[in-house]
This record gives sequence, structure tokens and C-alpha cells, in this order.
Amino acid sequence: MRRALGLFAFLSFIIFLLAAAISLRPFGEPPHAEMDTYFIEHAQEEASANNVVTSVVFDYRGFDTLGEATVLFTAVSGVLMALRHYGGKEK
Amino acid sequence: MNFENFFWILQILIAIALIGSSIAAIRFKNLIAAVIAMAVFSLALSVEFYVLQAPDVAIAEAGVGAGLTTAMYLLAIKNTTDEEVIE
Amino acid sequence: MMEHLPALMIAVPLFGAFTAPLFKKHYREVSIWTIIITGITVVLSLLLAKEVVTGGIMVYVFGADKPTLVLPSGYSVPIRIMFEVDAMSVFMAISATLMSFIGALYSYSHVERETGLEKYYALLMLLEVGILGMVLTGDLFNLFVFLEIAGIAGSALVGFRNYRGEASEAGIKYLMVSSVASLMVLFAVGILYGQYGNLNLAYIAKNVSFNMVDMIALGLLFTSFAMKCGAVPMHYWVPDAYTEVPAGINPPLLVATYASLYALFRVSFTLFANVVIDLARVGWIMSILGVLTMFIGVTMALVQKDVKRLMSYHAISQTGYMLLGVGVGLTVLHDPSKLAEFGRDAMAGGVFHIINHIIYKSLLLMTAGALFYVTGTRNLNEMGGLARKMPITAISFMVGAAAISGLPPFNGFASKLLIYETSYRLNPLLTVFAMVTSVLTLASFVKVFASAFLGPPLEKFENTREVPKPMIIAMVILAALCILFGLFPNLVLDKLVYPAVDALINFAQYHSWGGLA
Amino acid sequence: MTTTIIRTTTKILAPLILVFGSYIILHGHLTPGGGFQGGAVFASGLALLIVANNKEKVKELFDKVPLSQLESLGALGFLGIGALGLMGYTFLKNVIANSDFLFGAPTPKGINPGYLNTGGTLSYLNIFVGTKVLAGLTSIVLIFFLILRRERDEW
Amino acid sequence: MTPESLFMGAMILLFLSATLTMMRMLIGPTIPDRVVALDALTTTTAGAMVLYGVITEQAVIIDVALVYAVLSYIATLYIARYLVKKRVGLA
Amino acid sequence: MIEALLAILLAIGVGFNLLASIGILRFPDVYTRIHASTKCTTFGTIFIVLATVVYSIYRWLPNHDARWITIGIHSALVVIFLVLTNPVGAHAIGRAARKSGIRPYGAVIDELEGYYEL
Amino acid sequence: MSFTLTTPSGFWNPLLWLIFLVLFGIIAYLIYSRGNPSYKKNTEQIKPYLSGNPEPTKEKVQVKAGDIYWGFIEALKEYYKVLQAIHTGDMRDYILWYLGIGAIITFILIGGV
Amino acid sequence: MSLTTSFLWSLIVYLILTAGSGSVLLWSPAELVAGIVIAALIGYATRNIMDERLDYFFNPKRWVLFLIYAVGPFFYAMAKANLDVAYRVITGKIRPGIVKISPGLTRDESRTLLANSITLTPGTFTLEIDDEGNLYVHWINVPPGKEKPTPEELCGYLPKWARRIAE
Amino acid sequence: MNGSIFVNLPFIVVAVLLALGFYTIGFKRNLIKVVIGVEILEGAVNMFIVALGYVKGGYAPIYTQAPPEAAGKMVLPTPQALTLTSIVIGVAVSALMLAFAVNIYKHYGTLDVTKIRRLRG
Repeated sequence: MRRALGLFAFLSFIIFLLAAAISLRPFGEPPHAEMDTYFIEHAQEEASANNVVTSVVFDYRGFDTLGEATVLFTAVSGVLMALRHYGGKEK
Repeated sequence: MNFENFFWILQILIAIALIGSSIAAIRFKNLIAAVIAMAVFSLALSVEFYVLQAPDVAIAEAGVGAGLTTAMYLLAIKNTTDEEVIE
Repeated sequence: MMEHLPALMIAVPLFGAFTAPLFKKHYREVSIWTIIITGITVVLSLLLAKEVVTGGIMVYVFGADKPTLVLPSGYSVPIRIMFEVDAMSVFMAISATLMSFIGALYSYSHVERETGLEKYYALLMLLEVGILGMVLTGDLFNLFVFLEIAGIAGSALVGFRNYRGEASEAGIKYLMVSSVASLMVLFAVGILYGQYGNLNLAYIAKNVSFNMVDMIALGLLFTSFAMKCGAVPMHYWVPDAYTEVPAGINPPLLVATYASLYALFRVSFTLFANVVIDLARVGWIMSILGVLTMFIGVTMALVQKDVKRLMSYHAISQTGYMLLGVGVGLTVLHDPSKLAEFGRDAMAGGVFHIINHIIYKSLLLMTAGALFYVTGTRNLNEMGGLARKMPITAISFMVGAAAISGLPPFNGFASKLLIYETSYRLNPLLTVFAMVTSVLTLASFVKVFASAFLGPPLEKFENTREVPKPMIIAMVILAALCILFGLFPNLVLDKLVYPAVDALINFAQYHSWGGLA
Repeated sequence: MTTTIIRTTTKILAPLILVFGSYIILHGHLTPGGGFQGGAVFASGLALLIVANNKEKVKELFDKVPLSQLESLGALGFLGIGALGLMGYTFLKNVIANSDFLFGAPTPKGINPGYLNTGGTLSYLNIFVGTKVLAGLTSIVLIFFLILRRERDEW
Repeated sequence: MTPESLFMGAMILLFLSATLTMMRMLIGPTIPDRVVALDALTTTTAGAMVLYGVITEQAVIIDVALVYAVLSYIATLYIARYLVKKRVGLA
Repeated sequence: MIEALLAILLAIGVGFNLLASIGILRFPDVYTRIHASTKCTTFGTIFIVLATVVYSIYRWLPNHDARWITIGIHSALVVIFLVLTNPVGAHAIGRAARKSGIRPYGAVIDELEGYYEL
Repeated sequence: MSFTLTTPSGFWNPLLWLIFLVLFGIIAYLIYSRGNPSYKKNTEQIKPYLSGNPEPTKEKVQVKAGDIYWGFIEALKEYYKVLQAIHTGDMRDYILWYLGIGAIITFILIGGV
Repeated sequence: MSLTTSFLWSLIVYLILTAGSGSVLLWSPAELVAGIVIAALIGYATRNIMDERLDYFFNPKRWVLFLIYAVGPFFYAMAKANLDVAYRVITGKIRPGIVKISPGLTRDESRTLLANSITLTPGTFTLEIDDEGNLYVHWINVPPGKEKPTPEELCGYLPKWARRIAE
Repeated sequence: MNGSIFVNLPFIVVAVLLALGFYTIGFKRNLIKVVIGVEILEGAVNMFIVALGYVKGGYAPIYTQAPPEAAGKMVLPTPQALTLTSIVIGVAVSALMLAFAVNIYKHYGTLDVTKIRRLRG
């Protein structure tokens, strides 16, 4: 019962994912790329970096990278906290 | 052989590898085997990024998937148990 | 310095979080440090609110030459990440900072017997950072990043008591739910990026059309955020997480849940508001989800024996009111006469209910934490007669219970009244459900109060005393806020809630980055 | 107890991997890679040290390494570089680029062989993120290793 | 027969052989079999990556192959260390 | 001319890689498979990289473009790293297999029998 | 600052409400104070009279939380049976519910209904 | 002392990685400075891990011999090994066994070199090495009557080279 | 290959991988398998975003020692930057999940998710 219902939900969700995948614009031809063109053209003078990806990661979208570093920091704190010694409080 | 055909053949091969390794990761009863399949999945994913001209992402996936994720999984399995639950 | 306020809102708690692990074993110092940092953020958020309410939408572009340089010269697309702070964001930001401060204050005593506190406080501040980033940002991918920060920090905190198996169980459930939801959000963001080549919320909202791919993206975003904010029938993680988390984290975790609700509103009101035809459909979905949420939540709460779990189900049920109120407003968004007649008030009720609910539910969960602190159990069947031992806790609990049940003159009443009256205009059946829910809420809190606080004093609780001072201060502050907001609802409504509602309704203002372009 | 082969090879390869990681971190603005990738490679090198030694040796090796402080240092450095932009510009503004400070030389436009002394704040951020990532990932692997029970872990 | 097309053909053949190796990863009766297949797969893929870098004439992207060449054996060592005591070889 | 040289080198490399995969598929037990995988893949990759190095020298000679130096040296580094690491991995996994109790198929002699006091 | 909260069909004034509350409180107290003051503390009067049976212990007098609203829950037994069957606590179900609801919502949004 | 070894080794690796970047003998000045800084840091960090003696590890004679070995005898043996494996793969004629040899090497480095060479060359790979330096080798085709081989019978001239290079 | 359904082959692969990931999360009983499912989801979404930014015949967006014809024809950099962030997040999530799994095994003695449900009702 649970399995059948779950399978139904799963399949109906996947149909929409497939529909989205098929009806996207064709692979390899991005329609609007103003933002990325700007990055490619201006990265060398504004960020003075040859690697456009790095200049996007650390300059144009540097705030995302701060968030990424924070995520890693959070996860490390979480892992260390979850696996710490119990501190004598056993229940 | 021009670049276009070459690219699509690569895409098909990588697609086979991706789907095959992920199905393997799901189907294997032994967790170590599943983790090895995940390493192959990561390798195929990295090759896909590489072929799609994203070397930054490919290096990230390689650095994480080749050593660290496998190490983490194995240490976690070592701390728990490696047999899948009998269904 | 005023124009840098949005950046400081993130930078200050991040600084606190990054320095917290350096305190190693000095637990007192790190908790005081956290209280100071969260206090500073409260002040900053109030300053920000003053700026925004008087000066309109505030835009802060990261990495540009000056904070308001949205579009580079000669370009018509925004290229950098920006914060776009309107009244709704500020409203949520105030809730977040206030509740983090209260949580830090409460945690000072509540977890003092545990180890690993430097990481606990770091995660508390990181949770605050995640919420603040979510509510302030004007960039879709940035929203995803901060959603993940809030989710990971929250789930790590849920698993804080690692000597309990249940805590780890709840933690992995929460993490599973939040990571799957975030991944689907990322997928939807990817779809939108593929369509429009940009990630700025306002820019996408200006260009969004009505093809199938966009609707799938909207469906994914809607469902993911609905799951993260605990709408029935995707609410199962809420009681698990709220029950196992230390009571000091409950207030920020509540705000984290409602930050997802905020994101849901932002997506339906701002991102897809230009789609005229189908917004009523979204509104109806939201209202029906709201009704289901409030009814199923409250009926499940009636049969619970664990006090925190009971309150968690009430949290689900109260989320339904917000969904109902804002859903009613969304249904009539493109109908100006109805919007002026009752839509705006309905949304005001829903939004006002967010802060009201955060305040009194935090108060209630904190009293439950206080009960756990002195008795060591959360099972209602084992409690009894604690009113004489812990008078302040009992009074705080009474205030909170009265507020959540919508008794006048506490704050729950004002927002519930608005919701009743406006949802009656849309469909009377919705109101009936809302009122039944309110009655059942009162009933279940009578049960808690009777079994935990009333009755003869039991022998096993002979030596219990009132909880330490920081906890009492935290609870008293919240109880006072309950009464204050109940007596002067107009204060909050005029200063914060109606600007927030207007910010949601006037999406054209948001789409033009506050008139900058 | 590991075998002679593994021990000797680790001795030669560990510095190699660490240098390779540093290379990726430092050349983040020129070649593919950057803070996170290099940090991950660096952490893999340290994970190699963890796997090639037994528990006592690992404890001894990592006893004096201030992983937690390094992580906080990296994160705070990122924040500090970001806050440099508050002096007249906005948060995270690339203030060092084209300013003739260290890493501040301008980059010629178009295709070039790549000059190390460019990048502005990007290089600093790469280094800080790399520090942070290597400390963080290593401490994750290390904590998973250290909670292992004795009898389950032998070579 | 330009050199590029030679390299392309070689790369496709390498991937085909990698696919064959993956068969062993899928059917391999014991865990060491799968690990051996993983090792061979990684080596082959590193070679193929070098070829792709030469085909597109981009010097810098060969670093990815370097990363794989260096790091692949760490995973092998971890798995080997796991298998030593476990007696799951026959599983 | 250069095409023929490249074709020979690549053919050797690809051939040995294919041989490795066939050997991995055909051999009866894990130890013999390690023979196939380690030796043949390393040797095949050496020849493939040799081809790229030859090609990069060929392209470098006319106008001394620095990027072909990088391609050549990094390709060579790939193979050096592989030669350094591959035998160790093979040794570790073979030892682990023997220690976890897999006996060699059809062994005429097994000196390690009883060595690990199983 | 006005106390009046205007709603679509009326208004709400907490101050007015408080005044009425105090008024009715005074009235109630007046009625209460006219009662017969025969109750005295610290006498036999405070003991409950249970037909001569000994007084039960305090734990027994305490009303357990599980016993409150027993009738209500009993009346809605069928409803609760379904509801508690849904709350399995299995983390896979959480995701499956998400998938199902996502499919339904997307279906409605695309225009199926 | 060991600091110098690890420093030099790190520097060499870094310089190989960045070759071709500039005009000062293939390297640009910035790369050289960065290389020295990084080599100092890594060398300091790994001074206890890489406990090689300087005069042993950086003996030019050893390196020249090693290069000759790698290009000449080793490569030849490897080619032979591969043809051998190819033959086995195609025909399927195998007669495997695990044999023990005692090459009598004393240093860890020489043992490792020999073991790795054995792994990559004819029909053999090292399974186990014990404290006395005895190698347990899986031999894919044990000739009849050679179940207790001498090192020369198993792998020809490799032990001689290993002794010459690393002892 | 133009014109057929295979022009969107990477996207279809992404959808299939998403399906496999959701299947793993929804129907497998082992906790580590569930974590593996989440990782498959991460990989699928990452691949989707990178595939969005590909331009036919483009070169990697790096100017260092690039071939001369690369200057005007680079793939879009933004999706790659997004994917980098997403990969880090994936690692973080997996690590935390594994830590929780270890804790759960320590207290429950099993990794079967149908037995890990003390919290229900």
C-alpha cells in the first residue's frame, strides 16, 4: 500500500522533471547571456584575473563564496559537535 | 572525425557511465561496493564537467570525490556496519 | 555608515560565529560574547528598520563602487549580488535578531551543564546569519546558499544532545528534508537561469513569462518552501526537530521556519506576480494548504503527551493561519477593489501573525524547556503541581497560552481577528475551520496547564526551584512583548506590518530596485 | 602496522601532494582551481597521512596542528578582506586589483601566459579559503578516524 | 588524418575500454575486484583527459588529470585498510 | 610523418589499455586481474602521454609557444605520478585481498598460507 | 497613538475591553463578597470528604495528561486512526509526501485543473 | 637537517609544476619567490614526515642512475611484462602462485623501489613485505620446478639495480 | 544528432539521475544508501547547472595560455561558479549526515530506517 502510493507519487513527480528537461531550450545554445558576456569581457580589467570563473567566484559573486565558506564552517562545527565526547551526561 | 560527432559520442558514453554507476550504487547490497560505485559516479561526473569545458568544477569534483568523500564514507561505515538491511 | 547597514547585518554575526570556536573551553565567555553580538545585531536591525520605513527600499550591491550601483554603465542587466531590503525583509530581520538575542540569553543557563558549547554558540550565530541572509537578499542563488546555511546550522543544533539517540534521529530527518528541499530550489533556480540568463530576483520577475517550464519551476519552489515551513502534509519533520532541539535554539529555529515562509511569499508575490492569470490559483492552493495545516496540526496536538511535541504541533497549526491570511490576500491580488476591501487586511493579519506567533510560541517552548530543566522529563503524565514551585514560569506560560488561543487582550487575538474577518469575505468555510482550530488550541493548552502546573504538589518535585535568572529574564521579556503587542496592536501594525504588506503588494517598486532603474 | 612500501611512498608523496595543493591554491586566478579545489587536494594529502599511519602516530602527528584555529583564521581573513572594501566602496570590493600592491599588478587584456602577481583580492581570498577548507576537511576526516574503536582498525 | 582526429579516435577508444573496465566494477564478485577496476578506470580516464587537453589545445586544463593521477590511490588505500580486517572479501 | 608516429604511439597506448580491460574481464581471480590492470594501464598511458609529448614538441618547434611546454610537462607529470602511485595501490589492495581471506585461483604454491595466522 | 484596530467590518479596542473586564471583575467581586464566609483555613474543613474513605495520595489525585479529553479522542477514534497511521516517523515517507504534493501542485499550476 | 631535504624536494616539485611560466630559465621571478615561500612552509610542515637524510636523498649519483634505470632497463622490462600479459590475456595460459624471495636489501627505500619495480614488470606483483625484507610475490606463471626461486630467477637484473641505486 | 530528442541528452540524463536519487531516498532502507541517494541528487543538479552554461564548441573561460580562437568563444562562467558553491555544500551535507548516521548507529544499533523511528505520532 505504502509502496504503491509512494511509487505513484514518485513517478508523477518524475514526469514533470522529464517534461522540464525536454522542453528546456536546446543544449549548447544559451539564449540570454548578457551577464556572462559582461563577465568574460570585463574580468581581466576589473578583477585582473585570467580565470574568469575565479573572478566570478571571488569578485562578482564573492558574497556567495562567503556563504559557501560559511556552509563549510557550519558543517565542520556540526560534525565536531555531533561526534564530541558526551561530557559525562549519559541518559 | 569532426569535433561535433566526437562530442556527442563522448556524451553518450558518459551518460552510460553515469547511469550505470548510479544504478550500481543503488543496487549493490554491500555498502563498500556501493561506495566504490559512488567513486566511479564521481569520476564520470568529473569527466562530464571536463568535457563541458568546466575545468574548475572538474577539479573540485575530482579533489572531493577521488579521496575525501570515499574516505569519509569508509570511515563512517567502519564506525557502523557494512551490510545492507535485508529487505 | 548607514548605507553599509545591510552588509553589517551579515558581517557582524559572522564575525561572532568565526571567533566563537577560538574560545575553546571558556564557556562563560563565549556565551557572553554571543549575547553581546546578538545584542548588536538587534540594534543594527532596528536602525535598518528605521532607514527602510522612512526611506523606502534599500539596495546594497556587493563589490561595486558604491552601494546603489545596480546596473553597470551601459548595461541593462544587474551583474552583481545585491541585497534588496524592503519593509517585509526588515520585519523578518527584526524577528530574527530579536529571537536570536532571546535564545542566546536563555541558553546562558539552559545548556550550562553541557559540553561543546563554543560550537553551539557558533552555530546559533550561523543560524541567525542564515535567516538574515535569506530575508535580506535579492538574488536567487544567494537565497539558496543561505537556505542551506540555515538548514545545516539548524540540523546540527537539533542533534546537539548527542547522548540522546532521538536527537540524532531528528537531526538527520531535518537535514534530509532541508537538503532535498534546497536541492530542488537549486534545480528551479537553474531552470530560471537557463530561461533568462540572470539570477537577480527583480530582473527575472520583470521578464518572467507563463510557459510550462516556468510553471514547473514555480511548483518546485512552492513545494520546497512549503515543506521547509512545515505545511501539512509535509510537516512531519517539524515536531521531531522542535522537540529535540535545546529550548534556547527554539526561537531562532522558529524564525528559520518562517524565513522559508517569507521565501514562499517572496516567490509567489514578487517573482511571479506579473503572471496575472494564475495567481488566484496559487492563492487558493495556499489558503487550502493553510486550512489543512491548521486543522490537522491542532488535532494531532490534542493527543500528544510530550509537552514540547504538543507545542510543535501547535506551531504547525499556527503556520496555517499565516498561510491562510496571506493566501487570501494573494487570491485577490489582481483585483484592486477586493484587495482594498479585505485583501490587504488579510495579509496584514497573516504577516502580523508571524511575529505574534514567533513571540508566544518561543515563550511557550521556553517554558517547556524550563520544565525540562527542573524536572528532567518532557512527559506530561509525570508532571504536576509545579505552579507553586515555579511561579514566574507558570505566569509566563499562562500569558503564552492565552495568546496562542487568541484570548483578548493578548497579541494572538488581534491578528486572528483580522484573519477571521477577512477570510469570511472570501469563503465562510475557511473561517469556520479557523475558529474551530482556535477553540481546540485553547482546549489543549488547558490540558497542559492543568497537568503540569495545577494539581497537588508531587513529592518527587519537592526540591525543585525556580529556573536561573537569565532564563527568567528571557521569558519575562517575551511575556511583556505579548501583552504589549496585544494592548497596542496599532503600534506594530502601522510601523511594521502595513509597510511590509504594502511592500509585498507593490511589487513594481521591488522590480525596479526601489526606483533605481 | 603499515607495510614498508606504503610508508616509504607516503614519505615521498605527501610533500608532493601538499605542494601540488598549494600550487592549485596559489594559481587560482590563472589556472583552473582556487581556494576550495586546492584545499581539497591539500586535505587529501593529509588524509593520506592519516590512512598510512596507525592511530598513535596520527595522534602524535596532528596533535600540534591547530586545525580549528586555522579554520577560524581562514574565515576571519575572508571577512577582513571583504571589510577592506568598506573604505569608500562596498563590502567585498576588489580594492587591491590594479593598485601595485602585492598581487596588484594589472593584467594585460586578451590571451597571455599568466602572471602570478595579479588578481588583487582574489589571490588573498584564494589563500584564506584554501586555509579554511584544508583545515575543515581535514578535521572532518580526522574526527571520523579518531572515534574509531581500536579493534576495528588495523592494517 | 590530422593529428586532432587521431587523438579523438584514441580518446573514444580509451573511453570504450573504460566502459569495459566498468563491467568488471559492476559484476566483480569480490570487493577487491571492484577496487582494481576503479584503479584501472581512473588511470585510463587520466590518460583520456590528457588527450582532451591536447585536442582543444588548452594547456591549463590538464591539471585535472594531474589531480586524478595523484589522488586516486588514496581512495584505494582507504578501501584496502578497511578490507584488511573485515573478511568481507568474499562478499 | 608526424601523423604516422603519433598513430603508432597512440595505437600502442590504446591497444594496451584495451588489453587491460579485456584482461580485467577475462582473468579468473583478483590477483591476476591486478596484473592486467596495473601493468597494462600504466604502460598504455605512458605511450599515450608519449604521443602527446611528441606532438607538443612538434607544435612547439616552429614558434616557441610557451603553452606547448606546459602541455608537455604536465602530461609527463601525469605519467610520473601514475608510475609512482599505481604500484602502491596495487600492493595495498592485493595485500588486503590476501589478508581478508581470498586465496589465489589455481595456485601451485602459496607461501602466504598461514602467514597471517588466520 | 490610537488603540483602535480597524478591521473590515468593525473595530477592536483593547483599552475598551480592559475597562469592561475591570468593570465585570468588580461586579463579580461584589457578588462574591456577599456570599456566606464560613470557610476557614487550617481546620478540618479543608479535607475532602470521600464517604469516609481515607484520602488518596497526591499522585493518585493528580489528573494525568493522557486522561484529559479522553472522551473527545474516543469519539474521533476513526479520524485519529487514519491520522496516526500517516505519521509513521519514517524519514523516507517525508520525501515521498513531498514528491506527491509537488506533483499535485505542479499539475494544478500547469493548468490541469 | 631533514628540513633541508623536504624543502628541496618541495621546491623541485613546485618548479617542475610551474615550468614554462617566464624568462628566467623557464620560470618567472614571481614564481621563483612563491616557490621558495611555499617550499619553506611545506618543508617545515613535513620535516618530521619526510625523515630522509640530505646526502642520501639528494645524491646526484643516485638520481642519474635512477633516470638511466627508468629509461633503460626498467622500461625494457616493463615492455616485456606487458607483452607477457598480453600473451596471457589472449591465450589464457596461467599457472599462478605466491612465492617468496629474499633479495637481501637493507634500506626501506631500496626495498620499496624493488617492490614497485617488481609490480610493474614481468608477470609478478608484490603482495606483502615483511620486516626482514622478504618479498612475497604473486607470480602469474610459475615455471614447473621453480617454486622456490632466487631473486634473479624471478625478476632478473632488477635487484641489482635497486641495490646500486638506493643502497 | 541535430533535431532529434538527443539534443537535450544531458538534461534527460539529469532527469534520470534525479529519478534514481529520489528512488534511493524513497525506497531504500539503509541509512548510508539514503545518504548516497542525496549525493546522487547533488551530482544531478550540479551537472544540470553546468550543462546550462555550455556553448557549442566553446572553450573554458580561462585566458591563461588559451588557444587564439578561444577569445571570442567561451562557455558561460556563472553556472560553473554556482556549481562550485553547490559542490562544497554537497560535501558539507554528506559529512554532517554521516556524522549523524554514526551517532544513530551508536544508539540504535541499526541503520534500518524503518527501525529508526522513535519519534512519531
